[in-house]
Amino acid sequence: MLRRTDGSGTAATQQGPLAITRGGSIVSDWRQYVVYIGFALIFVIFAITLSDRGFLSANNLLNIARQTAIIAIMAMAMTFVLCAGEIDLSVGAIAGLASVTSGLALSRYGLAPAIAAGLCTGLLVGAVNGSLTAWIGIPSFLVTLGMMGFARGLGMWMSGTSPVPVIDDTFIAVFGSGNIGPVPILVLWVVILGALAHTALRKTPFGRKILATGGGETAARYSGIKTRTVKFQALLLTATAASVAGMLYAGRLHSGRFQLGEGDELSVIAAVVLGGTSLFGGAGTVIGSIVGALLIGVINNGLILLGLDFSQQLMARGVLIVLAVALGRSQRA
Amino acid sequence: MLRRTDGSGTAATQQGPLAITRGGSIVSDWRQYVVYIGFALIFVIFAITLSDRGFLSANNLLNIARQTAIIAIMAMAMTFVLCAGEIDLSVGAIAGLASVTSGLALSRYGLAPAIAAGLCTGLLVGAVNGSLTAWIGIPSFLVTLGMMGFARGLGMWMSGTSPVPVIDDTFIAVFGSGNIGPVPILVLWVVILGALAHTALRKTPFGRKILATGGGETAARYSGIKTRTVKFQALLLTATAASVAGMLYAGRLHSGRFQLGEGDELSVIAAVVLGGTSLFGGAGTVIGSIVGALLIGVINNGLILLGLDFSQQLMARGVLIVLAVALGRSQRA
Amino acid sequence: MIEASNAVEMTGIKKSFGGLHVLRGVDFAVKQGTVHALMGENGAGKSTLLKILQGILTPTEGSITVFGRQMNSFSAATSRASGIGMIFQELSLIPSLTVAQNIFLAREPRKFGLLVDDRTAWDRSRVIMSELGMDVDPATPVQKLSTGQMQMVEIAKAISQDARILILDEPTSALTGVEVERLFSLLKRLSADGVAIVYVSHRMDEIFEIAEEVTILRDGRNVATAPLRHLEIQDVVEHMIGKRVGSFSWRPRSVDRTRSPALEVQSVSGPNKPINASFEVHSGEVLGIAGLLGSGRSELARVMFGIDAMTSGEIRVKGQAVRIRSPREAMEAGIALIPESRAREGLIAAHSIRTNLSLPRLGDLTRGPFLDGTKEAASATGLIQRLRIKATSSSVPVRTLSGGNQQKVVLGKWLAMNPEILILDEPTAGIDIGSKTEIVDLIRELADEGRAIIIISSELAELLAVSDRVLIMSDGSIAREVSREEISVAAGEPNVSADEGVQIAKAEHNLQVLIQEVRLNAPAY
Amino acid sequence: GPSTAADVAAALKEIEEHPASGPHGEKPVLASDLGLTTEEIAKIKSMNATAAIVMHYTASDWAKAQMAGQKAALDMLGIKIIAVTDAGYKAEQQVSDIETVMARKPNVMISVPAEQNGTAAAYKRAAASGIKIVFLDQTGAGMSPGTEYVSLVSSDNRGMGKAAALLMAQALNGKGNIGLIPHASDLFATVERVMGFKEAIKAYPDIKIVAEQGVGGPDFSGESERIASGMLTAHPELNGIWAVWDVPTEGVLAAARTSGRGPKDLVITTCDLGVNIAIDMAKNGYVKGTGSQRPYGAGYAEGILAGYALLGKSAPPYVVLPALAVTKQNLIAGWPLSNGTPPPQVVTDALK
Ligand SMILES: Nc1ncnc2c1ncn2[C@@H]1O[C@H](COP(=O)(O)OP(=O)(O)OP(=O)(O)O)[C@@H](O)[C@H]1O
Ligand SMILES: Nc1ncnc2c1ncn2[C@@H]1O[C@H](COP(=O)(O)OP(=O)(O)OP(=O)(O)O)[C@@H](O)[C@H]1O
Ligand SMILES: [Mg+2]
Ligand SMILES: [Mg+2]
Repeated sequence: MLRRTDGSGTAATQQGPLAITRGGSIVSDWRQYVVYIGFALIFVIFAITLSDRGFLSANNLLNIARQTAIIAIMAMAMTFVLCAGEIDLSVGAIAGLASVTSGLALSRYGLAPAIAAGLCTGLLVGAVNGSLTAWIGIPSFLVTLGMMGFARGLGMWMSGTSPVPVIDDTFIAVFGSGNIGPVPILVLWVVILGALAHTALRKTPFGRKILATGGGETAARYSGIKTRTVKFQALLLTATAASVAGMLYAGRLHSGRFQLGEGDELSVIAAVVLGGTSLFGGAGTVIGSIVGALLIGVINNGLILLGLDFSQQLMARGVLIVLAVALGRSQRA
Repeated sequence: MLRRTDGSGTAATQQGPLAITRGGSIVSDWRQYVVYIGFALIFVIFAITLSDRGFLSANNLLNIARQTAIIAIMAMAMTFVLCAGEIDLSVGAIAGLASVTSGLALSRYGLAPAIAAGLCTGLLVGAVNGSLTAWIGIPSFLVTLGMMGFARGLGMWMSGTSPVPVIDDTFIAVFGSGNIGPVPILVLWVVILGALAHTALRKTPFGRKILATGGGETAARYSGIKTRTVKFQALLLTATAASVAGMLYAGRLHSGRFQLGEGDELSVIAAVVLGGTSLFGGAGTVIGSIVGALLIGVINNGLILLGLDFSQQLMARGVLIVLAVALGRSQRA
Repeated sequence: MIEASNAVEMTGIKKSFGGLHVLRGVDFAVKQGTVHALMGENGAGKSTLLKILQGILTPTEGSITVFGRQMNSFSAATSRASGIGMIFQELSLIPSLTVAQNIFLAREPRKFGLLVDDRTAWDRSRVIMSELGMDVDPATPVQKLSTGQMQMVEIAKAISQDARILILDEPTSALTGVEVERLFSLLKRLSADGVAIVYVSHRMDEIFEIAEEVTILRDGRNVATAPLRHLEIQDVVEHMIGKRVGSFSWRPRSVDRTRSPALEVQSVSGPNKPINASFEVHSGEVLGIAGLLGSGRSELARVMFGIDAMTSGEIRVKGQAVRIRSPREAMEAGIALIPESRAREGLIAAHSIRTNLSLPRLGDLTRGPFLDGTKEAASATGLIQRLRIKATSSSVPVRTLSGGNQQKVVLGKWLAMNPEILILDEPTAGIDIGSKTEIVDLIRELADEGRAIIIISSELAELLAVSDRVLIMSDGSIAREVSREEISVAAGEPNVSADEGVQIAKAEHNLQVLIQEVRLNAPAY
Repeated sequence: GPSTAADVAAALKEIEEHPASGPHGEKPVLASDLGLTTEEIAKIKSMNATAAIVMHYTASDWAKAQMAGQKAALDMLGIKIIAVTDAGYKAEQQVSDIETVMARKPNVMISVPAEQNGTAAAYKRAAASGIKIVFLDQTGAGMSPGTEYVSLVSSDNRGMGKAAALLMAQALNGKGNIGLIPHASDLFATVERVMGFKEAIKAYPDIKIVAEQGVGGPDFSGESERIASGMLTAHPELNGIWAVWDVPTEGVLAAARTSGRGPKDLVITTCDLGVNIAIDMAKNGYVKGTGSQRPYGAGYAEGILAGYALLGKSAPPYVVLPALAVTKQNLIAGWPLSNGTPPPQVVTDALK
């Protein structure tokens, strides 16, 4: 059964300017690169315009990295959830809750129990999110929206609305405030977790199952993939990552507080979508999400260095996010 | 923005052993009724437990209706956008901006210019959202996230962060604060706009095109539907509805302010999704969205009447949203 | 005889996707009132050419004239307006809308000029569908239909447009003889009324039955255009793929039925269908399942594969009762299903050929905890060659493949599993004649290796060519079991001189009669 | 300006004793001057009255201390709290909270308006239905004391800003470059603080405000951390930062710690007294002082004023709680004055 190898051309990319479904299906192609180009362009613009304001100073770049790290860690996990065709709106609230539980455990029982408390918070919440979504079949948008309120309320109730001071030096150093040489530990967290997440999505059967579940749930199930289990795992993953983020917040701000992470869900999803992951599942990259988070971080930093008003910052940020994508796209065409 | 090019109901949540074959279909079946059953159950529970606390008083019921009206109006329009497979995160910010523009125009030029200013705000913003999404092809999530910041910043900048007093009696009466007989005008707005929106989605070629675009973009295009135009129109619609919501806020609060509507995007989308519309497009009902908004309103109202702490309110609200869906589902099975 | 004027003239059409030149200068003309077949192997560019005509794709070069008028702009709407209607190979239905809403999509009947009139749409759908012999409530959402029924709706949608040029791109790949007959009588009536019809199919007998002329595409060019009555099947095939291949052949095989069966299905019922189905399949046997549209063949397969719940009955594999509640469990029991709907059940369209191929057996392609990229690529390349999938590389998304090549990916995905029990539901839908005969051979080879195979096919010739035994389903029940001998005996004359093709054709006719009979004798509920 | 420690102490005392007048020039009456007799208390108790607490926001130490004060006073008067709401700083939410609470027909409503204009109509409706309203920090716009509300209780926010400025100047020895992080909103209370700070800092010609960038929320600590980092990057010459309340200050602290500067190189002052800044202060950290409110006392005064209203006793229209300057030195003594509780152990531990 040999194929003749003459005839039809062989060296071809599948995608031309006229590809059938311009708006639709081509998207996953171009999206992959947009964020890198957009990031590079915005970075260069700021590097030029803000050269006299310390934008390029090592300290400022490390600041950007630090400020972005926690969002980036949640974004990595969110990549899995979005790739699986689900969403998790509760990440910010879980981070707040975990900062409270680990903070309380730290002051009462010490370091190891604090870490255990933080992680268990994430695992428990994630298991609830995952079960309700995967087994009961309630849309994850509603489940995690409900959980967002619940976790926030629980954190508020547990801490009695006060911040929980975090004063253990080891905890503070490991979670968020320490450095190894010149490198902030927060950056190491991103690098290590990022490498793990990237490998998991790209190179393991688990990652394949995530992508397949989001890319075509019916086809995935017909291929023997337990799509519910996959969704459960994805939501468990985000919640756990969010609880790590909560401990990082606690370490960085030296206090646990239920409001920490408020509004993060939107920044995290924005980072992931900027990074080229489809909100509809089936395609995405961890590295893209990290760069997406960095892009948002660079924009925030640059606008502050520019000395803009809050209102001008808001406007400029909106414009730049759209512009980064638009520029990134046009560069590729 | 749509990945789904064929008919596969991939993204839909599945449940029960029958789910696979019926893919997305079963989902839209149960979802259509869940919100009504969930609403009825929650209402009855509150009516019983809160009977001595004025829950059922005519005044309180009208309050719920009034409080829900503005969200409901945005939810109607959002139904179209979600049905078309897109999303609009900027509605809250547009409402805030429109409250400022119409408020400023009212104090300087009078009633008609104020209404014109408010509507034009929505139309302009919507046209920008729509063009960037439909013609440039940037995912609506990012476009409207950017717009959310931009509109908020613009409103802040235009008003210099201060509220804009609204003192025209006609404006106040028509937008939000008046009554006709015992019926608040706000409720009339919902009834009239709701009837229009329901008809538009169910009974007009436009609604059909919306559903087709979200239900299968490629197939819609094969059938001769200009799916980009449809998306443009959908985003124009939400922005315009949001600007009406902004004027209603201004009329109800007797002032325009850029923060008005902050966070509404989530409540609005939650109402629509509760109402049975799929986040992935192709199916949804306007009435469901209105009832979804009412459900959220009833929960908020009941929890306050119960006299709970805010932290307890937060927790209970999260639980009740999920419970309403879970109960609604089990009742149908 | 007066030469009919050309309804469509396409000249010098070129089309490339990126660097891939699919059409390299095609001339194609269709006369009014004729049925014109467009032939070519999988990936030859048929669908591409027709989508250009329908305004969905813009050609890189070339000109198109419709009824003598040059087409300058390309859009689905303009093509529709100039009288072109099309049945798409990948279907153009919106799953969440009802049958009637789909049929009249974007041209709904109006009420008061403003509102859509669903009532009228419903009535008119009902008429069109009963004309096609289809008994489905037009208010049913399309996502609830079986693949074959969807194809019928797609046909109804195109026909209801009263097009003067009607394009049918593989309209019948999931339809059985009866529906095809109905469609053909309709097409004949339309062409008699002067409608120009372009017909694409890989079922050769259909082409010879319906078409008057044929154009054959190969390597991006039209290599032949001729009236069909001058041609034999073998000539057409040779033009298409460059060599003569045999059509379906019928070689008797012997099956050892003394050992215990590989699969026993005992009084199995599903949520709706099947009803009380019992049968068994032995190792080395190929069991065919025939039946009319909606008779429950696919649902039987779904129950066996753990997708639909089994409401009663028992399934035994190698004598052991097995619980199958999910595809995973079915796979663990050694069962594989090649599903009917490639778009929905078989493939993840946006993912590459390679990832699609490895999806059911990720566990076999790992080294340690990681996927073994080399092993995966080698396996994909092997399958692409073995099934002759036409693609530039294994990393292109499957949605860029032609319909037939997509179907081959679905096949490859499951063949690589090497399951003990293989269920194939319409496995060759859309696959060209050359590959189809090879796939039939392949299935028989698998049986020879000792696998138990169940095949569901609406193309009876294929079903007969491959099966040792045939079950006939009707309304969810297994109404009859026939062996090949019975069918050929029923054919009347023992096969002495007739060649295999003729034999198959006869048997096909007999089977057709049996299916009809079973349907008529079915008890009324 | 005052430069020696003694001068500063005198100036702070002056601020404490002479709080600024109310938003409409009302004469400030000190909360400590309010009082009810035993008979009056008994009479109120016999009324079995109810109260609703309608807050702009409940989730802060400040709100918690204030609500504790309210509860203490209301309990003492036998007034039952039947509803508590939190508008999340949103005027539209607060309007519906007011409407909802009205269904329970409370006798008194104690409220912090999230915003003045938007909520006024709703408050007026509540007042018209006979509910006695006690405001904190600001009133509904255009409402008149005595008829539409009982009284406005407020901290001397301007004084707090002034105190923070004096403490800043003292720590900087009257010389340096500073950055301000105000609230990017026109909330009366926070605007007053900035005005007070600027007013007092003007007396020091060698102190220059080189940067000012508002924080908008909702993530006040994260955002102010970014702003402070940016200020420290763009203005390496910065010696001090003032932030508008304790939560943004926590972000400033995080930025200071990562900037590589020690507490000697950077002075932080703020307003309000939260646990975390108290700990930093106690440990000789960056925070050199704060111009605190007395939220517990404010809450208690509101409760008492609710009693005034039920009795029909005439209440002063503007009741003020003076600013409280807190530094490491008076931390232990100052904490209960502000929060109504003994200082938490983490703070006392940190002082050791
Ligand atoms: N959007 C696309 N992007 C890239 N290549 C494409 C695209 N659409 C089609 N092709 C390529 O064009 C060639 C012709 O495809 P086409 O669908 O026209 O074949 P066909 O003759 O209809 O085949 P079949 O009989 O299998 O349906 C194929 O090689 C296919 O891979
Ligand atoms: N995905 C589905 N969801 C709901 N009902 C379905 C689905 N697929 C099929 N059915 C129903 O089951 C009946 C039998 O369909 P099935 O696919 O088993 O028939 P079939 O004999 O294979 O016919 P076909 O040739 O149309 O595939 C159909 O009448 C249809 O209404
Ligand atoms: Mg084709
Ligand atoms: Mg079938």
